[in-house]
This record gives sequence, structure tokens and C-alpha cells, in this order.
Amino acid sequence: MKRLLLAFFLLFGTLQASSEPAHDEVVTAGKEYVSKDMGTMVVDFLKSTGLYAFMTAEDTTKMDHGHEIEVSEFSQGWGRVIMILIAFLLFYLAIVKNFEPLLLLPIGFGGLLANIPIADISGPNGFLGILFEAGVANGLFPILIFMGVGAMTDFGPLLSNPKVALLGGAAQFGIFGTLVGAVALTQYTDMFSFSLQQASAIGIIGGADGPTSIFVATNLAPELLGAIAVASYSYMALVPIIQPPIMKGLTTEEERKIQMKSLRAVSKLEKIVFPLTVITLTLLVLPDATPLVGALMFGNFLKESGVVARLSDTLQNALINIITIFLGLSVGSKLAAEKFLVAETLGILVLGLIAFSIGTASGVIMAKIMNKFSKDKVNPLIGSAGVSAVPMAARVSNKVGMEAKPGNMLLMHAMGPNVAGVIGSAVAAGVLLSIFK
Amino acid sequence: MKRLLLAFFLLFGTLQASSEPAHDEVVTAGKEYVSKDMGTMVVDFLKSTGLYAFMTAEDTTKMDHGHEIEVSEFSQGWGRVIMILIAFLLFYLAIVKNFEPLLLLPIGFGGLLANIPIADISGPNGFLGILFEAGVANGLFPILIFMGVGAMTDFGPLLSNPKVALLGGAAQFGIFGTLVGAVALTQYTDMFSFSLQQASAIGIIGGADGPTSIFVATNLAPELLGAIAVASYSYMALVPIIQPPIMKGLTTEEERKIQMKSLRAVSKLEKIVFPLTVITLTLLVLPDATPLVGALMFGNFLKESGVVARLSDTLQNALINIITIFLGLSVGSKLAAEKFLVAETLGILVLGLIAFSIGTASGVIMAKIMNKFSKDKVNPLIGSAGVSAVPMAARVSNKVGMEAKPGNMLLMHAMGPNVAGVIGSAVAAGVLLSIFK
Amino acid sequence: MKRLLLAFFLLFGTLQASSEPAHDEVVTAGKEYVSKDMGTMVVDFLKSTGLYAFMTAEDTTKMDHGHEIEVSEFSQGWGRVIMILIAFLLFYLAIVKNFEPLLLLPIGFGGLLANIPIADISGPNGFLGILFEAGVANGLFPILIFMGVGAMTDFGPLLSNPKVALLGGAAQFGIFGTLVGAVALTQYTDMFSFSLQQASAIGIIGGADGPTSIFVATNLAPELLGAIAVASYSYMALVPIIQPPIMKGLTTEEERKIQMKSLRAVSKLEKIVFPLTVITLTLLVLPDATPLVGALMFGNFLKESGVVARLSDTLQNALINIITIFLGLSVGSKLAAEKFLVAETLGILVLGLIAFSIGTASGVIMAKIMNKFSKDKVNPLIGSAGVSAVPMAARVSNKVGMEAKPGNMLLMHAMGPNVAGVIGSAVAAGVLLSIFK
Amino acid sequence: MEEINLVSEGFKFMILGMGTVFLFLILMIFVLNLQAKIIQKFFPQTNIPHKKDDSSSKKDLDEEKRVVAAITGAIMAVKKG
Amino acid sequence: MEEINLVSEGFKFMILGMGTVFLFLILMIFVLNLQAKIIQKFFPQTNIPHKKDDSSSKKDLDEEKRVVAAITGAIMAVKKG
Amino acid sequence: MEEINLVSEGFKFMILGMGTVFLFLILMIFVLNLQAKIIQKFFPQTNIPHKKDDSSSKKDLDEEKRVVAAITGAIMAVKKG
Ligand code: NA
Ligand code: NA
Ligand code: NA
Repeated sequence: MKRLLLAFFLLFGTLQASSEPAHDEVVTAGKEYVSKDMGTMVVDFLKSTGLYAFMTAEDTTKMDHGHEIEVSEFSQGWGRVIMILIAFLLFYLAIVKNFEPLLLLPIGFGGLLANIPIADISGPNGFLGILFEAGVANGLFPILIFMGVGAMTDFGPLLSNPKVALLGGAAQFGIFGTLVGAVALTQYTDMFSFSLQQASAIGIIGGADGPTSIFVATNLAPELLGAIAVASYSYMALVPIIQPPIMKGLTTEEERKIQMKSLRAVSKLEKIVFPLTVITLTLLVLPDATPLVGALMFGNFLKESGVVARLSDTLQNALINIITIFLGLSVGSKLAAEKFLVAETLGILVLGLIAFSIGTASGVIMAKIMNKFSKDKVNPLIGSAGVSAVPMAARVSNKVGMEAKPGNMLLMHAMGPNVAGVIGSAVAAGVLLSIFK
Repeated sequence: MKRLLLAFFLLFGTLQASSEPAHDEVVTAGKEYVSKDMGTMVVDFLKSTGLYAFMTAEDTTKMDHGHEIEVSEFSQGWGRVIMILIAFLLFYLAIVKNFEPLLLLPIGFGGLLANIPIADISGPNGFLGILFEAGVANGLFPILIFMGVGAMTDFGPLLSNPKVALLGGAAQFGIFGTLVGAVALTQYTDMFSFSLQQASAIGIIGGADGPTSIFVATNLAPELLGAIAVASYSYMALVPIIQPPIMKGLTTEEERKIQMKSLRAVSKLEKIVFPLTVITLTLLVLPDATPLVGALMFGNFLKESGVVARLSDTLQNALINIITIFLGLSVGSKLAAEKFLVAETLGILVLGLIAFSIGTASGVIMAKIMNKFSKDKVNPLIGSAGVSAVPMAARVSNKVGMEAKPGNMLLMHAMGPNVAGVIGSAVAAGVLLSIFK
Repeated sequence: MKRLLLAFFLLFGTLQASSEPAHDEVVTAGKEYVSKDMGTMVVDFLKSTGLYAFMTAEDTTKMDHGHEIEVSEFSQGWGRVIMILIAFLLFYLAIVKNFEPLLLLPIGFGGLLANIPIADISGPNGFLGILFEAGVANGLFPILIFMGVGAMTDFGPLLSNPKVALLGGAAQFGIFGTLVGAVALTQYTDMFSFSLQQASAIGIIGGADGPTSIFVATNLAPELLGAIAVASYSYMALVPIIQPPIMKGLTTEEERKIQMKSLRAVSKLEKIVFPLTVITLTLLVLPDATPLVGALMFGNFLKESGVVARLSDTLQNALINIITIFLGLSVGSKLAAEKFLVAETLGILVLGLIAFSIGTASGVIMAKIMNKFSKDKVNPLIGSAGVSAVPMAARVSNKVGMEAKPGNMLLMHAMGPNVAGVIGSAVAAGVLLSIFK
Repeated sequence: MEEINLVSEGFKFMILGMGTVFLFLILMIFVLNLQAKIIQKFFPQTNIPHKKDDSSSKKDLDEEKRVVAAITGAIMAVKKG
Repeated sequence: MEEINLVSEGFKFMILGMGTVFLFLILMIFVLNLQAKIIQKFFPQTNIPHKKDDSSSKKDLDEEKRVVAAITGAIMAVKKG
Repeated sequence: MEEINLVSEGFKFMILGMGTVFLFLILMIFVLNLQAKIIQKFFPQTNIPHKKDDSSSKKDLDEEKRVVAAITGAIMAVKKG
């Protein structure tokens, strides 16, 4: 070792003479350094602590994409404290209550970091801001997540009994009902003032698909992204609590006991052709939905093709995990106090809950209507799975069904509307994006 | 749960007063929304369907990188339909015929998405366009793929018998023969009009290395990227069909039965030093080939060093899989009808086939020439493996050899020219890039 | 197959007529091609070889971020040769001596590629330059590495005996001692001329954390990044050689034999809460350290939460591996002769060694001071682990302890100051970043 | 946006949106049923010969599973014998 | 930068830096000790019921380990029996 | 590009290109042969002591393989015994 170091030193010793002093020309980055006496230095340092920043919060303005925006004292001080506590609450829900931890932990941590004073981690030079620009602002991350979701989804139950797709359609009423609700609040109350774009982005929460919500919000109402994402994932996690009372309230004991006839086997070829069929229909009917539907079907096609297991495997693991981390942190960075602690957020949370409830109810009611016209009876409990929230909503259908009639396994039957709900929400998203294009 | 929600609501209720209505200043993205009556809305919506777009295709112009380019009715209508059918054909070849599915499936799907009207998924704001800019336009993705290829390649057979590298050299005649063919077509016919740059990019198809082809095409003839990539991977997949007749036509039964003496064992140290040797030679002789050769050798060096198994493993799996998906989709996005359904594509497909054939023949003939001057006879069937298309071409050599003399395993012998062909093509690519720099 | 090809040809044959010759408008990228006779062509080609470039190196200027900088003959010729040899030396150290191969191999290879003449792989269009801009210039890669490090670190030993964090604090004297040394060299000698920013970046080498060093160097002294990164990782690898003599010199045989009382069990909840505690303290005391500390704690939080094993797994494997490759290559690209072969590098190497030594000594001395005031005696050998260099420094403590008293396992005790050292360095980094902001 | 009746706009969106969702899904149901019939008729029990790709990690795991299965079998044999 | 005494600046940095590092770590030690006491008192032996997520690869490995363990057990039984 | 004879340019490219390819590969053959001789002479049977890095997944798999191998051996022993 010694000899090595010696050689090194000798080498550089000889360089000494030959090499021009490159440093003369080097102008170091940063601002020029100004000397201060020790006292001033300590005081300046104390002024750069977070504690000081919290205590001296005041109304100010800052630049945001070229606009000067007002930032209130509250959102610089107590607002941040509240947001950090909300981040902790999300952690509690994710870890102890097991609410969608895969997304709520990164979102919560992003929110925590975004509310740290001075560091500006969600600003253009902070790493949250850089991640946001790299993949959320341009819609790339939700698309990549959808590829992974596609590679993880088995559309077999839908292929086996296509008509249950109608349940996944009816559940989209949650989206549009909420949209109407949001604009009604704007028109008839003074509390809220949502634009049609904002109302649409809020409505999509009812679609119960995180990536779809984020994709639409980024396009139509980026200023509401944080609240919409949090509402979306929180309510998805709350599906086992929100849905059962509605399902029971709308069905009779008899209906809940309906036993559905067993699903036919689906051939490999049907599964391979399915994504191509769906993408073809989408491009004919609604090209504006093809980014979302296309990404979903691409992932599913790689999976079902059976010849690229290593790519399908990567979509389902390495890639979706990496993007989930990046997406969660980036979305969380929009939980800054000045954007989240506004009256709209309350509205969004209430409306999101309504969206889920309407979607659930519509799915159940649709199943009851279908039973009026068909001899193969559908258990209305699988209608609620049409909101998607895959696979939680399907599990809820199964559980409530088992309560009514032990041994009546509805899980696979419920997976049909469940995955159809994903397609349905993407179509609804496409319609809204198309309207505002 | 209820208490939680209640607390939330209370929190926001109190905020109501304190928080300024931030929404007043928010100017939502998108264009201004104009109200329309329901009839107009439905009609406008119908006009935004893909079906309508197909039916009303007409000659128009669009902006492409600041240039106004003409887009024919054909390429907006039937052209798209044909391209979508070609995508389906690629899926068929990949899944049923097992033609390089790892790349043809993503490329085909990219092509399918790129030909969807209205959505403009391959445009600057579509996800295919974003991926293309992120890694194909700047040459990054092919380089990363090459790192993975390097980490997956065993250069042992070449180290064991270096002189077979000449076979990998001779096979590059395919590249330059085709280049001459392409310019000859331009000069002596009116059908095609390839520039020297375009001819060079087409010739590289004969190198039978996807990443090299894409890297060169991106640099010299980006407008032909789609056709070149598809030709490149298709013909690589067709190696078992294209090569055997040529190999048999150029060799006698005697020659095909030649048994080569067994390969000597190669020490670990030789394998570790090899990538450094190759990169050193490349930097001395042809610096312009060092990005490609350097990436290949970097991957190989990580593998052979034996001390960074986790990095080598990631290069061979997570990273190469992610980049394969991104690269395939991005390259596929260049299969837009207006770029692919032109006479040049036909020329490229024919010339690509010629390139493969010349390369195969040259490798075989080179082996016969070597046998004139050397006492250690080389079975000329391993010459065809010089085109690379690792490891398929080597397997073809083995199979044809076994037909002539059962039990005569040529596989490891053929791996030598096979991997030398990768280096040879990269060198040829470096020469061409250097000429036009 | 034949039929397929035939169909293809027919298809394009018919296109021939309908398709406008798109090529007419295509203006190929590159510069215009000028015909040359064969002799000129060969001569020009020879002039583009690396050998020629080495031999004809001369003083020149080049543009670097808009500034015209002088590039000496030496750094174009022999300088490159020396740098390539240094890269080979790094490979030797990494492979044979097992010096931090995970980073020294990519850094060395990046350095090798960066010193190839003509190719300009570390320039704005080369792949090293592209990777550098994508993740080093903006600080993203070190942050992502820190997430992985967090997910791999067990803070249990620190939680079990928090007071040993003081050892991790004392070891940071290495940073500031070196900083003073660097400016003293500037002020009192003519050999070096480091600015305060540069001295700070050099001091951080003593923190013995690669990502922290790179993050700070990128911010305060990007022109020294290559030398600092190489020094940082090299000395970390040298810990087993640098530390023992210092440790033995500063302790008595008695002290080295001290047996510490066994660590109490740490509950799962303490481990989950720990990252939140640390991030909260950081945001209160030193927001400027929150990007680094936040990333570290994010990774640790995902790990300890226990509910997102797949994300934690990805942070520890796919993501950290990919980023390690990218970061290593990018950092290596700063090993260009004109930047590395300057007198400063010698200074940095010497100062880095001093930094490590001071840090080691301070940790040991701090332990001895603590023993004066506490009845639970601390074995001073674990003090040296406070420099971090996880987990190597802790292993060194253990090994030296075992030499003094076989069977006296200090490993887990040493992990406490070891991980505290990571936090300590991040805090020190935050102070320095804050001073120059 | 002053003169727009937001609620009536919202209802228009609902009609257009739900109309499209149902149109799309009904079309899909129709096509999927048709597709199922065609496939069952012309490609019954299709077993497309898709050779697995050489995903090494996958293969390793699979091989290990086979080994484990073989061992279990062996033990069973030993136990019985 | 002409009139700055670099060395005295360096010492100022040292005082500020080491002061902050120690302040931070002492605070951390204090809080961690407090936290440990609180947790041990109010949440003794906490076993938060965290259901593992469905990381397939992990699960596969774990399952395999269990299988292997079962086999080992089986062999032991066979051997002894 | 009007006055350029494309075909003759193409042939020039071919000469330059194939020349370089062969030059490069012949040099490589020469150096590789030399290198092989040097290594065989001065570092015969080199077993560079490269300690594997701690790639956990790899290690786990390897360990499992060893366990499986051990078990197989055990069964063999049991069977024979
Ligand atoms: Na849905
Ligand atoms: Na080749
Ligand atoms: Na440290």
C-alpha cells in the first residue's frame, strides 16, 4: 500500500511543474462568499433553522412558474406543522390500518419533505421537484404504472362472462355524479368555486384508479393534484368500510344469496387476443383514451403472450416498484400547506366519498336491473366491484356474499366487473380529456 | 374511522376562515372551455372518434421539428390501417413463430399506438414521444442495451481461438456490400433515392446487431429508423431460414464434416483482461467506435471481474429489461404510416435481406480461404456465425454441422466468430460514423 | 415464410405508385458530405485514430459551459495515457485488493472512457455526459443512493445505546480539521489555492460517505468532483489499513480490552419511529440537511414499516444497483486528464488521508473522554467507527478488539457510532451547504 | 366563464360520458362474445407453442422448484419403501 | 476574496459545524432516550400487526425456504425413525 | 450532392471500412495471442482471490442451492443406509 501511495505522490510531484495551475481560471459555482464575524455567523445560522422559520412565518410572495403568488403566514407556519401531522397520520393509516401502504407511505413522505421550510425540496432544484418534472408533469409515471398493472391483471373472469362489464360501466356514474355535485356546490354555494376542469378531475376519484386519477388531474387541474391523489388512495383503502353498508342497504337477503353459475374456462388464445381487441375498440371509439388503455393493454399483452416472461416480470416488479416510489414522492410533493390546506381540499374529500358511494350504489342497482332482463341471475353484490379498486372491491363483494350465504364464493365473479371498472374509468377519463382538448 | 373523518372535517372547517381562497388566482391549464348544446357536443365527440378520423382522412400538412411536412390522405387513413395490420403481423411472428419476441412485441405495440389517429402518442407530448426523446434521440438506450449484452456475453470461445475473429470480420462485407447496393439503386434506377448516410444506415442491418443498427440509424438517418429496426430484428429472427441454403450452397459435404480440435481452457484472468484489451485497441485505432465498444466491454468487464455480481446481475436483468421495453416502444413509434409506407421501406427490406446473405456468404468463404493457409482446419459452417445475431447464428452453424456429421458439435466453435461479429459490426459502425462526422 | 415476404413485397409494390416520394423533403441530419479521393480519405481516417490524436496533442482551447478554457498539450497527450493507467490501477485495486469494487469499477471505467481522444464520451452528446447531466449535476443520483443505503441500514444498535452517537459526532472533526488544513495550505504555501468552497468539499471526504461527498462536491466545487470521489471511495476502502495504527496508538491495552454490556433489544416500534424522529429533528435544526437525511430516512422508513417489502427490496437492489452504475460512470467522466492531473489532486489525496486520520483519532479520543464521565465504560476502539464507512469501520473496531481480547465481540457496539457517523456527516454537509447558500 | 350554467354543463358531460362508457362496454361485450365463439370454433383448446424466453432468474427458480419437488418425491418414496 | 483570512474563516466553520453536529446528536440522544422510555412504558413488546405486502418474488423465496425447511425436517424424521 | 458518383463513394467506404475492420481484428488476434502467452507463462492457473460481493439475492439463491444439494446428499445417504 505504501509503495502505491508513494508512486502516486511522485507522479503528482512531477506534474506540479508541468501542469498549468488550472484553478486560476476556475470560477466556483455558488454566490460569492462574504466573511462574517463569529457572532453574525451564529445568528445567521440560527436564522436558517427550521424552528426560526416556523416562528417567523409571515405573509409573503413567491414565484411559481413565472407567476408571483401570495403565500400566507399560516401556510408558512402552522400550516406546515399541520401538514407534517397529516403526513404522520397517513403513515399511521398505512402501517397500522394497512391502507394502501405502497402509495400512502411514499406520498406521505413526499408531503413531509415538501413542508420542510427553507430546504425547498419540492422546488425546481429539489429532488422532489426534479422527480415531479421528470415523470408526473408529462404524465409518464402514471402510464408506466398502468403498464405494470396490466401485466399483473388477469382479465380471464371478464372474458368468461363479458356481460358483467356493464356493472363496471354503471359504477362510473360515481365519476359524473360527483362532477355534477362539484359544479353544483360552486353554483349554489359560496364555499367552493370549482371550474369544470377541476370538477372533472375530482369526479375521477370515483373511478377508484390511482394512476387514472393522477393522469387526469395532471392534465386538467394540476393545482389539486395532491388532494386528489390523497383522496383517491385513501378511499380506495377505505373500500371495505365504505361499501358494505351501501351494498346491504340496496339488496335483499334473497338477492345476496344468489349463487352464480360457474365461470367457463377461458383459452390462452382468448386472453392473448383480448388486449388487442380492447385497444382496437378504443382507437375506433375514443382515441383520447388510448394512452391509458394502451399502456394497460401493453402490459397485459406482454404477460399473456407468454413469450416475454422476463419483460412482463420486470413490468410487474422492478419497473412498477421504482415508478411507484418516484410517483408517490412526487405526488406527495404537492401536499404543500399552501396548496392542501385550502377549503377546496375539504370539498374534494367530501366529494370523493360521495363519488365512491354513488359508484358503489350504481353498480349494485345495475346488477338488479340486469336481473330483470336475464335468466342467468347476477348476484348484485358483485356490482359494487365495478368501481375497480382492484382487487379490494372484489374481495368485499366476496366477503359480504359469504356473510349472507357461507360457501358462496363470489370472488372470481366479482373480478369481472372489477377489471371492467378499470377500463370503464379509463374510457370516462378519455371522454373528459377529449372535452377539454 | 368516523372519528378520524370527523377530525379531518373539523380541521378544514376551521381553515375555512383563515385560509385565503387560493383558487381565485388559479388559472387552470388547458384552453378556455366553451359551452355547447348537447347536439353539438355529441357531434363534436363523434368527430373525435377514430372511426371518423379514418373515414375523413385527407391530404394535409403538419409541423415536424419546425418543418412543415405534407401528410397524405393515404397515410392518415388506409395507411394507418395497414400499419396496424403490420403490427398485428409482427405480434403473430413474435408469438407464434417466436421471432425475437423480446423486441418485436414492444416495437409492434409501439407501432400500433403510433398509428392511432388524434391521440398523437408518438408526438412530443405523448408517452412514446417522451420516451423517444429521453433515450433514443440521444443514443442512450442502445448504449445501455449494449452494457447488458456485454454482461451476458462470454467471450471465452473467442479467447480460446482468436483467429476465428477473421470470420467475424469477413461477415461485415454484408454491411458494405449492401451500402454499395443501396447507392447503386439510387444511381441506376429511379425507384429509390438513398443518400450515402441512408445507405450506410441500411447497410448496418447486415451487422445483425439491433442496438448497433439503432444507434447508427439514429445518427445518420433518423427518418428510416422504424424500417431499419424492424428489418434488423426480423432478419435476425429469420437467420435459421436465411442462412442454411447459403451455407450448404457454398460448402462441400467434406468441408461440412470437418471436425475442429477442441478449444483450450481460458483462464479467468484472460477473460478479465479481454475487455480492457479490446477497449484499448479501439481507442487507439478508432475512437469513434468507443461508445458502442466501450459500453459492451463495460458490461463484460463488470461480469468477468467477479467482484460486482449485483451490478452485473442488474445489467443483465432489471436494467436491460426496462430499457428493452422503452427502446422497443420508442422505435416502434417511428412506424407511423407516413414514414413506413414509402417505397424506401421496400428497398430497405430487400437490401436488408441481401445484407444478411452477403454477410453469411462472406463468413463461409473466409473460412475456406483460411483453410488454404492453415493446417488447423476450420469448419466453414462456423463462418456464417460471423454476422453475429448472437447466439442464433451459432446455433444454426451447429445444426447444419450436425446434419452433415451427427455428433460434430460446432456450437462453441461458432461462438467465437459470433461474438467477434459483434465487435466487427461496432467497428464498421465506428468507421461510418467517423466518415460523416 | 416465402409467402409472407411475397405478400410484403406486393404490398409495397402497390404503394410505389400511391406514395409520394417522401425522401425528397428529407434533409438528413449530419453535415453535408464532401467527396474525397481514396488517398485523402485514408489520410483523414488515420488522422481520426486515437494514436494520431495522442501523438499530435498540442495546446489548444475548448468551450466548456460557454467559457473558453485552455487545454494543454500534456492533458491531450501523455495526460490521457496516465489517466488511463490510473483507471487500470483502480481496476487492480477493486478486483485484486477488493477496494469498494461496486463504485471503483464504474468510476474507473468512466475515467477510462472519458480520456479517449476524439470520441468526447463525457461531452454533452456523449453518453457519460448525458448521464452526468441527468443525475449528478442536479444531485439526484446521490439522493437515490442514499434511499437505498437507508433501506439497507439497521439503526438498531444506535437505538439500543444512543449515547454512542457522540462518537459519530466527534469523528466529524475530520471534516473540519481538513477544511482548515486546506485553507491553511492555500494561505501559507504557494502550492495550492483552494477556495473556501473547495476546502469544504475536500473536508467532506473525512465524512467517509460517498454519496454525501458527491452531493456536496457537486454543489460547492464541481471542478473537483472526480478527485474527491476517487479519494473518498479509495480511502473508505483503505479503512482497514489507515485506522488500526491510529486506534492502537491512542489506546492502552487495558482500554482495548474493555467489555461493553450487551445491547438491549429494540422494539419494532422504536425502529419505525426512529426515521421520523430524525427527520423531525433535522427539519427543526438544519433544514439544509433534509435532502440527504430525508432520503436516508425515507429508505429506512420503508424498510422498517414492514408493509412495503417490495418497495424496500427494490430500493436495496434494482434501483440502487442501476443508480450505482450510472453514478459511478458519470463521476468517472470527471477524471479527464485536464481536470484530474493538476496539483490540487495531490493536495486532495493528502488532505483526504489526513481527514480520515483526524476523524478516526477524534472518535477514539471522544470515547476516552466519555469514559471519564460515565460508569458504563465504552471501549474506545468503537470510536473509530464514527467516521462511518459502513460497515467496514465497525468491522475494523471488532477486529482490533478481538486482537486485544479474543472473544470480545465489538461489532454490534461499533455499528452504533458507525451509523451515527452517516447522520453526523449529513449534518456537517448541511451546515456547509447552508453557509454558502 | 361568467355566463355558463355549470350544472347543466355537468349533466351534459354525464350524458356524453356515461353514453360513451356504455357504448364502449356494450361493443366490447358484443365483440368478446363473438371472439369467444370464433376461437372456440376454429381454434379449440389452442395451445400456441410459445417457447418460454430465457429469463434466467425465472428459470433458476423454476429449476429449484423442480428440484425441491423431486426431493419431496424422493422422501415420500424413501418413507414408504 | 482578497482580504479574507481563510484560516480564521475555516476555524469559524469548524466551530459552527462541530457545534451543530454535537447539538444535533445530543438532541437526538435525548429524544431517543425519551422515546425509548415512552414506547417501553405505553407500547411494551409492540407487535404492530403489519400484514406483509404481496411481493411475489419475496414470497416465492420465503415459500421455498419453508419447503426446504419442511424437507429437512422430514429427512430428520426419516433418519431417526 | 449533384456531382458525386455515389457508387464509387460506396466502394471507397467499403475499402476503408473492411480495411479497418480487418486491421482491427488482426491486431486483436495478435494481441490476444500475445496476452494468452504472457498470462499462461506468468500467471498460470490464476485464481484471483475475488471475494464475492454481498449481493443478497444471489447469495440467498446460492445458499438455497447448497441446502438443496445437502438435502439431496442426505437422502442419498438415507436411501443407501
Ligand atoms: Na374504475
Ligand atoms: Na455483427
Ligand atoms: Na460519516
